[in-house]
Amino acid sequence: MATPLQTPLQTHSTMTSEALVAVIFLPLLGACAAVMPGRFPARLGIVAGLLPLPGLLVAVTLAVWHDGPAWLELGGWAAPLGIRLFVDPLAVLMLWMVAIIGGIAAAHAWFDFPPGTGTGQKFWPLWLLLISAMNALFLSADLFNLYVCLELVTLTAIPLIALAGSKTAIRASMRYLLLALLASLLYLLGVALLYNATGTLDLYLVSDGLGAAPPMVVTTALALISLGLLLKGAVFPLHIWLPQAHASAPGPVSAVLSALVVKTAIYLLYRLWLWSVPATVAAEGALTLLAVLGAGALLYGGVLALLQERLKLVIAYSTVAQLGYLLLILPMASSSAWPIAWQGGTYQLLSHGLAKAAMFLAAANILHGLGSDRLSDLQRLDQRQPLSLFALAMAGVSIMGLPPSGGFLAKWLLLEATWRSGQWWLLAVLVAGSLLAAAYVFRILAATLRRDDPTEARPAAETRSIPAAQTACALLLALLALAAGFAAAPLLEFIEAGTPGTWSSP
Amino acid sequence: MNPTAVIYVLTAAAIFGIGLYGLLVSRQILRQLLTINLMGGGIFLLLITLGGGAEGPPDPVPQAMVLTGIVIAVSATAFALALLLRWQELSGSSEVDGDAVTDAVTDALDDDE
Amino acid sequence: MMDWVLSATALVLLLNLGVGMIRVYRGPTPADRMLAALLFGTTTVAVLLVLADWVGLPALRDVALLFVMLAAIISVAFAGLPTTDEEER
Amino acid sequence: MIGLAIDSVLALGIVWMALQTVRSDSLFQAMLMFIVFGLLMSLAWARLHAPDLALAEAAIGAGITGALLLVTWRRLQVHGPDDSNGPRLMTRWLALPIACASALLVIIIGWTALQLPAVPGTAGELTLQRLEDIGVSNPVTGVLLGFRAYDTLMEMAVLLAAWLGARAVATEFRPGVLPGPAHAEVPLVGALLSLVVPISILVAVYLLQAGGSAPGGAFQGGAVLAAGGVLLCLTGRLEAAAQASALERVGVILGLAVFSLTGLIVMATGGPMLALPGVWAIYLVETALLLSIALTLVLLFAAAPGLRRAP
Repeated sequence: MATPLQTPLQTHSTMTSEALVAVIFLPLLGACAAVMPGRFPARLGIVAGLLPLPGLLVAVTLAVWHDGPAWLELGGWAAPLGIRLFVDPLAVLMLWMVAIIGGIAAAHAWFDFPPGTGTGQKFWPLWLLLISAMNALFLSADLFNLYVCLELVTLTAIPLIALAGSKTAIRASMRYLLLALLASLLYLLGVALLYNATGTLDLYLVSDGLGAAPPMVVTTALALISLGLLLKGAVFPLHIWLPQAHASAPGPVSAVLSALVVKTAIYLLYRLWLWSVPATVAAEGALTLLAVLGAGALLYGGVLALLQERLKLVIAYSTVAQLGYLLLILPMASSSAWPIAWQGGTYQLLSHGLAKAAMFLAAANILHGLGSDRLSDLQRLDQRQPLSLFALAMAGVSIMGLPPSGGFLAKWLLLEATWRSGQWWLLAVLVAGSLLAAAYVFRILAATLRRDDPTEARPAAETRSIPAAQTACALLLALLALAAGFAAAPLLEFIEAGTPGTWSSP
Repeated sequence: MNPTAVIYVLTAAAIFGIGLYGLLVSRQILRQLLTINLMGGGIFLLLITLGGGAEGPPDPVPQAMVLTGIVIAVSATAFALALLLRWQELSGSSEVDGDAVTDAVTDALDDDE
Repeated sequence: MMDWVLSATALVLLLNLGVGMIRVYRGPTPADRMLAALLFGTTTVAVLLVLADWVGLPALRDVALLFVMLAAIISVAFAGLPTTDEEER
Repeated sequence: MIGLAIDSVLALGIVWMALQTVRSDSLFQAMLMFIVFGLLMSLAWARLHAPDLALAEAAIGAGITGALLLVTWRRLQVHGPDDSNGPRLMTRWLALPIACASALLVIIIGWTALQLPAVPGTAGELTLQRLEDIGVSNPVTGVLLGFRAYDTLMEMAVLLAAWLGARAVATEFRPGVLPGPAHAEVPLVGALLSLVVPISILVAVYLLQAGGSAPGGAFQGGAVLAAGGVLLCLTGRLEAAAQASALERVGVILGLAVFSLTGLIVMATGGPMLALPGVWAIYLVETALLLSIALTLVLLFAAAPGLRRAP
């Protein structure tokens, strides 16, 4: 079991802290600029809000790599009094995902939502605000501030879904909104109890007070917070809002929703159970229960993905399934295989994000080009949109977990961890999940390569051409998902350095 | 805990529960929004009462949390109402169709685009 | 003694509010609800003024002031709503 | 003893209103009950020694939210079939188990909360000790613009997101969605407006100014100012416009932009991020916040991208 994080390291050089602040505030100010009328402010906001992020993250990554995790006290007020930002390898990884996936999806969106005009005026401020909100969420170390960030993510993500404008999209947005608000309230109620039990809102200081608080209070508070997060993270059986919402959103929005937005809740579950809750309090049973839900998601999502008739719905149900892996690692937190399990889980977070974003962008191109994303309409795709098909297939390789993709590495590590820790039921679930993934990915590929049935085929006239750059965006993400399988050693080392429970007091 | 605090803690829990019940059983979206606001009110009341509001000025941190929470609640409600208007425009109804559980099953096989 | 008088007054005013609530609840005409709502505004102001002394927070008089202003706005909001049979149920 | 009676009556009133909000058959009645619920909550805040919250609840919770609900209900009536008196329950057979589960949750929450011991050295106690460092004497303002200023900043982003979201889903601009101009103008309205609108500005400025040392602040002030704007919409003095003017856009982002830029400038000059250098900076930021809050709330009420003077 993870030991609580001890007093953290001091803040690094001012340059690092400025980079951390900029990661949150550049997109935020970019959103403000994009609100203003005209093309120039919008373009300025997008470019200045998104383009510098990788550069800033290089600085942050190097600092964390060399000196370990760091705090930044906002306003200069120390922790129980003020709010602080916390950056460690996990947070750095999430920030990179936001920068890369958010950036590439933004490039894809540039064509469908031209900045400064028409729908672009509605789209870009929300998009930039969403990027800023996710960065803020991954860095925040304060339970109440995280509530505000969660609400900001929700209230920017849902209008972006609704921008699709279809009846299905609006209906899905409405349901997502109601359930997300319920989830936030459950979370907030838990936080209210935790504050009164421990006297602090700091994610990493609550652990000190939890040991002394009445067990009933701790159990109720943790249960409420976890329930809220499970609902936000669309973990089986609370996933009911996800498939339609993700499938009906505009392409780049679907990509970011599946790759990043649902992960925010899983990320907070990790933070809560692996960092905040001290080993003396965390019940093995709770972590096992979470893993059982993960197993349920993996199997149920996999089966339903197999039953879908529309490409985007297959991909959306695949998200429900793939999120399951992230919870499966939790019961291994006390075993000797934990570092491997942690590497596997985190790598899954990364590779699924890249692959799923690639799939959604490719699906958006296909939908746009063919006017339909029904599997029965996809035949001869290799002639009509070979590059989109290629992106879809490469991302599918990673989702299935075939070598040499990032997904393969993640699943391999997970298998090794379950093998070593002797959690045989997890092993069985992992294998079943991979088989299901292979089945639904092959089903898509089979549908695209089919060339019989000329009567059913849509006339070629309906095929519209896609800007080459949009195809390139999907390809780039798919290549990254594949490349995550190569040269993974330094990345894995970096992840391992951040394994929860491995830091000792400075 | 003094009796006043006990009264308000129980009130807070009751409002939260009533709101939750209302949210889960209502089919009118507008009413569901009312119930979400009720639940929020319950949490706020709990925060302030536990923060010592019954005896004297309550803990300022929960007060700030509640103030922030009230503004977030009105923001979320306002957006939800705008979305509801749009939903009614498209569907001609201001209700959720069917219930959440059976919907999830039909959605699995449904594509009404 | 003073404290007792204040708290008793607050209680009576609150019970007044309760009676008003019944009228808002039962209706039956919009005018009933409207008048009850106005009564609400006035009584709430009175309760706040009494509470200001009883609880010992002069700032509550500011709240009372705010209520007076909002009551005017709420009346207009109500008046702006057309009387459909909807409300008369 | 009488004190307890007051608390009990207030608590019962609150619970009853909540129950009626959920249970009453007519949706309109449910909304009225919810508004009364907000008024009673405001009294509860007064009773619980939290005048800041009483102000906010009255202005935002009951006032603005109430007006928003009523006007949306009205729009739903105008633009669609009336189903506000249709069946209230989603599925009858689920209602009982859900009621039981909710009741169980109430018991658990109540029981848990009553078990909570007083914890020494909370963040709130620290706040009171260190309040002098901020330079304001109202602890709530100290937390909102000092120790936890970051929350307030993110909350402004949430308010902005709500406006952006409402703008994104509002399909087409529909004139006449605001009630008011359709009715014959009552002679008293003009007089009322010329009285209430200036007063709302005055009260807003007063609340902002008082926020440093007494209950009040940007949020309450902004809501009061917004109430004045809502009144102008209701009486047809302001109309929905299809586009937000440049000035309106500046107004909406003003709070967030001024707040962030002040924080960034302080940081660039060697200070910590989001430490406001002195009371003047707090008032500067608060003024920007107030204007943004008021404008955003009025725009949300109008459910329109922008506003313009009625001809």
